[in-house]
Amino acid sequence: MPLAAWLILAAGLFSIGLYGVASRRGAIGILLSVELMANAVNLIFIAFGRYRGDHLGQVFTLFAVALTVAEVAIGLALVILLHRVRRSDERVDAVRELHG
Amino acid sequence: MSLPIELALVALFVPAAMAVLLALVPPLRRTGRPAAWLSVLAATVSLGAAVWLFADQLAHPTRDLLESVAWLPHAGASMADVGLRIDGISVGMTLVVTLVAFCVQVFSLDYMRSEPDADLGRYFAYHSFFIFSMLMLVLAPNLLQLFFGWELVGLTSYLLIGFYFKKPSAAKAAVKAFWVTKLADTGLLLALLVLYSHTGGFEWTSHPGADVATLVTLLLFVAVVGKSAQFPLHVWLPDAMEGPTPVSALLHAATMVAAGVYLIVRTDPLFAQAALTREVMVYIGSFTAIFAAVIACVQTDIKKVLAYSTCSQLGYMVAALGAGSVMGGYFHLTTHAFFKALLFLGAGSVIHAVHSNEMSDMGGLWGRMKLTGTVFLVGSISLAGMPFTAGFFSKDLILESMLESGRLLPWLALLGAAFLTAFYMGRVFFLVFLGKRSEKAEHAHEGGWEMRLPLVLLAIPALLGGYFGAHFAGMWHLDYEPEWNLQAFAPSLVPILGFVAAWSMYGRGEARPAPAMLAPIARLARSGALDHFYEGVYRVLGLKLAAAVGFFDRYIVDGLINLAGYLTLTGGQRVRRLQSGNVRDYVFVVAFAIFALSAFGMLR
Amino acid sequence: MIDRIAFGIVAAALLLSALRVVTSKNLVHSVLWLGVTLASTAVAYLLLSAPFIASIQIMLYTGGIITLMLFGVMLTRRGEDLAIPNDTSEGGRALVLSLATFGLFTGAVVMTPLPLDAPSITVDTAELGRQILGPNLMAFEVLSVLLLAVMVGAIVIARRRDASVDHTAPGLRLDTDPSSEDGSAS
Amino acid sequence: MIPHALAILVGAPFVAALVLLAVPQRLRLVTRLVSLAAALISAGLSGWVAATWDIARGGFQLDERYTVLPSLGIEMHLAVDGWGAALLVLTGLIIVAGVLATWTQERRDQEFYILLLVLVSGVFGVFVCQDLFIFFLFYEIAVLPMYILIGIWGSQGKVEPRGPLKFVYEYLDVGGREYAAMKLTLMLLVGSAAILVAILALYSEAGGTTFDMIELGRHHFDVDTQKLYFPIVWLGFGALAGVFPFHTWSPDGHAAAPTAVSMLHAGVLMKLGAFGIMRVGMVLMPEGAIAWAPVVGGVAVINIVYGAFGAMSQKDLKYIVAYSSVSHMGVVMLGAATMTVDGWNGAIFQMVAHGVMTGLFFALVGLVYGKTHTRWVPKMGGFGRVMPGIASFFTLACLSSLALPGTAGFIAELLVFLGAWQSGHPVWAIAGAAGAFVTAVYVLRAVKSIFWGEGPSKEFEHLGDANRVEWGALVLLGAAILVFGFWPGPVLNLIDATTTRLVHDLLPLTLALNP
Amino acid sequence: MLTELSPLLLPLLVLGAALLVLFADMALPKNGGRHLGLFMAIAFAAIFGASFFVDTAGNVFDGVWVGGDFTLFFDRVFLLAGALASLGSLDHVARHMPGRQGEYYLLLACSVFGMMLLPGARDLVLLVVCFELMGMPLYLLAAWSKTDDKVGRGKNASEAALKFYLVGAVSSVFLLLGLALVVGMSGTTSITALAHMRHSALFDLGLLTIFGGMGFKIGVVPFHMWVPDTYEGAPTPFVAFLSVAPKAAGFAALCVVFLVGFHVPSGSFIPLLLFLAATTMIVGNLFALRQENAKRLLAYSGIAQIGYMLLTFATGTRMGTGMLLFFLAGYTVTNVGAFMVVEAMASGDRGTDQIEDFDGLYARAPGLALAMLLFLLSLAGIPFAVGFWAKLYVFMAVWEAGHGMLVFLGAVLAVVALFYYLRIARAMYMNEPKDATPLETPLGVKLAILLCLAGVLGMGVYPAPFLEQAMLASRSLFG
Repeated sequence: MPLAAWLILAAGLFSIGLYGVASRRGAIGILLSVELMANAVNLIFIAFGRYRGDHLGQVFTLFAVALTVAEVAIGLALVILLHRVRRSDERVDAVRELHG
Repeated sequence: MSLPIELALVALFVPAAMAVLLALVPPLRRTGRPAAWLSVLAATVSLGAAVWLFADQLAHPTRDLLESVAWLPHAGASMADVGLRIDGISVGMTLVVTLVAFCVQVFSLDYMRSEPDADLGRYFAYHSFFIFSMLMLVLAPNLLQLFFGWELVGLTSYLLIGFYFKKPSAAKAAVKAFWVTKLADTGLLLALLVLYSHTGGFEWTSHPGADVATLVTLLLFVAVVGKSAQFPLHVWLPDAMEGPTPVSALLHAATMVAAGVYLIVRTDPLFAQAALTREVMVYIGSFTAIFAAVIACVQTDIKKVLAYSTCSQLGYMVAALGAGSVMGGYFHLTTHAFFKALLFLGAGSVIHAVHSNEMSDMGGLWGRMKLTGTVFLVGSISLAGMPFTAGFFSKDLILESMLESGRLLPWLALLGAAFLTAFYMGRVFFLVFLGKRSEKAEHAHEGGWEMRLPLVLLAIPALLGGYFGAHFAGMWHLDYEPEWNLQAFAPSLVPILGFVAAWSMYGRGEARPAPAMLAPIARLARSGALDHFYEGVYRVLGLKLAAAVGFFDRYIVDGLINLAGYLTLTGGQRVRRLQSGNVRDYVFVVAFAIFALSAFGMLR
Repeated sequence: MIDRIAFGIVAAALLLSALRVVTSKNLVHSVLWLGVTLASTAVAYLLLSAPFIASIQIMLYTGGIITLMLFGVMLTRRGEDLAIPNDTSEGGRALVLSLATFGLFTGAVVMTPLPLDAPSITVDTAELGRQILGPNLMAFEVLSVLLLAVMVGAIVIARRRDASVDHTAPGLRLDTDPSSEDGSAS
Repeated sequence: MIPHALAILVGAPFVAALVLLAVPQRLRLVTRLVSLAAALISAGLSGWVAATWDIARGGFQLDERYTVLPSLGIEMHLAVDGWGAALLVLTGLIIVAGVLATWTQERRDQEFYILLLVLVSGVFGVFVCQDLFIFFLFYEIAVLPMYILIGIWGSQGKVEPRGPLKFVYEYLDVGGREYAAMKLTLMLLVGSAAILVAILALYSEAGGTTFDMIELGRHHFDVDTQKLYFPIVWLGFGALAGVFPFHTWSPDGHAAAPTAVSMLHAGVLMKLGAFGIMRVGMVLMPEGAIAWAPVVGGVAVINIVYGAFGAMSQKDLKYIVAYSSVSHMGVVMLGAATMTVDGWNGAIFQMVAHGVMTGLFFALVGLVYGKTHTRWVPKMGGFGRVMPGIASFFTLACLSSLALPGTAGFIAELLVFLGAWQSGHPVWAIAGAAGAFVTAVYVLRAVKSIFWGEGPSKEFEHLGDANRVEWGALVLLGAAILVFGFWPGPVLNLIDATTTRLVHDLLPLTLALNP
Repeated sequence: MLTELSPLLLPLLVLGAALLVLFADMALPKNGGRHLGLFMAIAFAAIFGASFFVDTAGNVFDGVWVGGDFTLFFDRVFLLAGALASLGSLDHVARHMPGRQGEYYLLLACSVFGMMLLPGARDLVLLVVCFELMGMPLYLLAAWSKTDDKVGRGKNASEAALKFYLVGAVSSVFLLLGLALVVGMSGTTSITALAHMRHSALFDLGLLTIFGGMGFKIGVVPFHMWVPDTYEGAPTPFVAFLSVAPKAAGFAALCVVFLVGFHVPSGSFIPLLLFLAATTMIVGNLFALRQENAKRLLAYSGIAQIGYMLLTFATGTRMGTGMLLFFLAGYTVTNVGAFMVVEAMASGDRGTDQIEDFDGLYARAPGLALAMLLFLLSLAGIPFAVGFWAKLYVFMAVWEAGHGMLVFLGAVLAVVALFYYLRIARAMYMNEPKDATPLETPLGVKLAILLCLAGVLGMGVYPAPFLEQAMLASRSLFG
């Protein structure tokens, strides 16, 4: 089973996530897609680690996971704040008072 | 520093000091008559010095002094000095200038009496300044300083013509005079440049070679044509009569306009190397002489007649110099200075009496103004060149030298001019002093002594000046001895004929139309075709072109610069739309940019 | 042979569930599909002989993320039903972007010489622990600070009750206390 | 021997500006006196420098060095050569006259004087600073306050949109005060951007060890470098010197600027540009200069004639004077382009002459505007009756501007034209002389239509002449015109001492490049 | 143990202060928040002062983190920014978020802590964690505003934070991706070791992606689009901090990764960097021309400034890096100052930060107007303000690196920039005030402005020592 296969799989995952990021209108939807991308990245880490037979991949993944969780937490906090301030749905492309 | 130098300095700087004083101390200037008297005093001192200097020069005819100090630094040395050249020529001219100036100032004391004090002060300040600038020119040791004085007299002429600056016509005349002469002076400036870049100096004694000399002298002559009112640049002189009459007498008859001639006399060494220039001078001069004389015959304004006569007489001098007779030119310059100044002052006293320039307003004044009449007659016959008057000697010499130089056509022209001169002077005299009085002339009377004294003073040299020609010649190192043979008197018949003709037409003092043969020329002259031409040039080459340039600069050159700013600003406004405010766009841009970046980075 | 089959299954599961995450019209469904993706990723980790990470993935990550997400969904939901719209737009450019990225990525993978077979040696969990507490100890500590800060901050931001201030507070000098204040600090 | 004379000379106005920051707004007289004092100190020191500058010794004198950035070879190196000395005198005259002429300035006067003084110390700095870098700094200081000075105290104008680029003129408020200020600032700064590039180039070409102009002067730059960077320096400084076609800031700027600012700007600042071209461009890059001389001279001639006609086309008094400045700066550039002793003497002397002359012009225009509140010539006429003093000084300025002998302008133009003819470009001289004639035409036209003829009309009958303080300014400048005109020696000797040496140094090059 | 941690002293002190604030916030009575802010400011200042007396050279955790002049220089910049920000925030925070003052300063301190570790990090794991530690609190602080605000500060803040966050999240995923590829290909996380890695397609892909991920933080075009919106929306004192410290940190990270790690600027994509730098300068200046909001204008001007810095970074030389550091220091004092003036303008509840609100400031608050003028001139790069030297040094470095045209571009754009800086100057000095009521400036803000002013003029009049420090720092980076 060549490493390339895993990488391409991760690439697919990443791209799907990217599609989501670019196409979702809701903040949470975008967050979900970001999660997909992060997941893909972790997969790459692990795959590389496996094929190199070293620990780096897994170590990095652990940190990556933690960072991603923290990021999601912030994201949700902001979504809630936004929802409370604007009393509207969380579609982000509606939030465009600042521009130009 | 020797005596002559000191005398010259006195003659030069006492009036200058007075001018500065009057300029810098407005209260003094505004007192009017006291200021005037101060100025006259300065003129007197200057005259005294000039006389002494002249006498001294007569005592040592061969003396040629040069005293100068460094003026314009160049590479550690001096490229041009300023100083005094004391020789026969300059001394003679100094005397003429100071004498006439003195007379005119004295005359003005009465003539300008009615002026407001402030203006009177201004007037005399100008006069003092004029003496200074004219002597700067006369005593100049090199062309640069001569140019210096040359321009300064131009300035005084401008200021004095524009003395009644509230009168639009006067203002116009002043500006016109300055423009025309300034245009011509460009020639002199260029002459300086050429001379300097070929000889490294401004000396007229240098020998730059025939071609350069021709170029230089031609350029110089352009300036002369302007200053000495030769055809075709004579147009400013008649207008210049807008100035007070004494001014016309001093600047525009006796001295300033003669500066051109003096320049040629002075720079004769250069002209001697340029045959071509002299040829040009002969024809320009003689043509001006006859042309102006013709116009003079049909003028009705007494000052205009005299103005055109001045043009014509200057033509004589230029022609003479062209023919190589420096003596003729210079001699005539001197005599002309006297009788023309006399005539103008006489005319002034008449005008003062009748408050009009129009000869139709005069007439029959003989009874009322005997003295004026007499001196005016003296001036007229001298100008006409009646035998034994000053004018006779000089004019005779000119005609003679022209004949000797074998140029028949110019000679005839000059002869014709001589006839016409006598004719129009006769005309003026008869119209003004004989015939029946106009109502304006009823109350005419002589002016005060200030006006009478100068007339007498000037009448003497105007009558007898000619007899000293030989002395002058000796002093000027020029060869001249009048021969008293019949052939010499032949030309003197011409003016007599002229007077007879004038008598036959105007003897009874009533104004008749000009003789038919002159009519077409007269009409042409009166129509002022040349003036119209110059005005056209000024309109098109001056105003129109300027307007075009102005538009081009404002809306094209500057327009392009503004366009740059415009594009930037509007661009800045337009691009703001790209910042949509939609965060999804931002995210997309970021992601896509990273893709593009990577793709670009990896492909190369 | 077996691992190929396993890879195929896992890959299929991953991609399909991921697709559903980004395409599902119901937000809750998307969240649940994400759960599926994460879970199958854990399987993938097992295939890549990283059991520890796999367990982390299942317990912490999948659990944590899904719970957080559902919280978020609930907190911001409109109406009572669970059918929360999760619509999409600009699909076109999104598709272009993702395909381009995929193409680039795959291109890079293909261009790069990569090992065909995994080495037999694998990293055991103890080694992992040593690594984390060894050279990466500092990073680990920093991470803890980060988590602390984010926790505090997120709570403060998300906290419902907010300070209301009377706008006449002159408090322009350091010694005065600021105006009335409620909502005690975390 | 005054210690730190140059430092004091440069610093005095700046210090005075700082002092003014502390003076309370309402003490108007104190403000003015402080400014005047600073101006007098600097002017006096300038006079002292010019008087004590040893012509026989020549070169750079009164060396003063203050370290700034040794690591980059930047040090404040002050010294004067003949050129500097002459221009110091000019600046001293102008600033004193400027302070006097704005004595009655009411609105926000303190800020006005502060900026004015800062500007002036910048100008002084440029003339005495021998470190290319600090030179540039001073240059900037001299240019920048202009924006606020014009923007706040300037006078408003309007240019009605016409021509092919109408829409641009509708979009921008062309002729407006802020437009003028912004345009001036931006154009000049684009210029200084070019200058900065050139300075950096010279610096690194010379080994990146020193900015000292004297050092750099010793270093011989490679000819291609010179040919590459001379035009940059020329145009960079040229923007300030009003070189065609980058002169268009000048009419608007000068028209909008308040009196003292126009005086300083047209009188001195434009000289900085020409001075920079000669000092940085021609002295440091002689071969480049010689190679480009025909272009520089040609453009200069365009400036002269074009500017003169431009002036003739104007009906706004300030625009007339402003365009005449463009024309006269052309004379300066022409002199510079001749690369001859006379030409350079003439160029520097023209800087002085034109500085005094245009300073007087703007002072007078300011007075007339202050009384009539119009700059529109057709509305004027016959003012000679109500303001004879102003009339006569205006005439004097006009005479100097048409280069009448006896005024400073004549000496300058004569020398420049002599140089032009010697340098083998008689056409330049002829065109220049023609330009002088056109000048005569439009200045006398102006005198005639402003001060002569009938009038003044009802609204202007009550107007009076200049007041006592203003007389001070007028007499100062007028006297300078006449003194320099009748007796140029003292000033010209200073200039000549430096010029001669410089030209002597570049003589071999001239021969080598065009035998 | 402690002795070998001595290089970490300064960051640890900051961390200590942060934790102290955390606990104090719990312990103190409700209204103690303001004192916490004051404490934080003093703490930052004190640590800043301490940085001149401690020796932080040496490395810890066997080379994972390296102290030295480079780290020290940046630490000082961060501490300065932190101190100024805390000082300027005192009033704003107390006014608009009384209930959450402690946390505000805590997060600020944590962010600063992360920044201070960045320049020393020589291990990718540590680097990325520090990077995120710097970044994440900022998302939260951007949203830090009470939600019921008359002029909609709350609305704007939340919007600002959201945009900031979403763009940030995506870029940080890209950053991780890049790291994954790089680490995977190279098999090491040691940055110094990376220097000698063989480049391959995936490796380069990773490297470029990392640049993209970091470019977001410093706001390089086209990763800049969040900047104006966030700056306009977020609380001004925080924006003052946001506009300088993370930028500096971002550059620190770039220097570490790309100068110590892959020798990129000597490698293939200098043209890329130059292109980005030029684009950034142009875009920043062009967009700034017609802005009406002062904060927005400053945001775009900041982007333009980043362009200059990137230009310098692209030289990759020791000199260039030194100049970059100097630029960063100068930019910090200047920009913080400018934003603080805006804060002083907008303090009070009108929240007026449009350009026309500056009308006649010279009359309402002469000192403020003068200060703003100087900051603007410094930003424009006018002599005797630090900005001039900054630009000059940049130009010198870029010239030395042989990009003359870019120097000219930069110089001309600097003039264009002057146009919009002068717009504010014109409003302040040439327009008359709408309401002539004198403006009272909060003491903290006043203090911050004064400090910035001192910095701007001090560095502007006598830049030599600062330049020396910067050069020293860059030397220590290149070793």
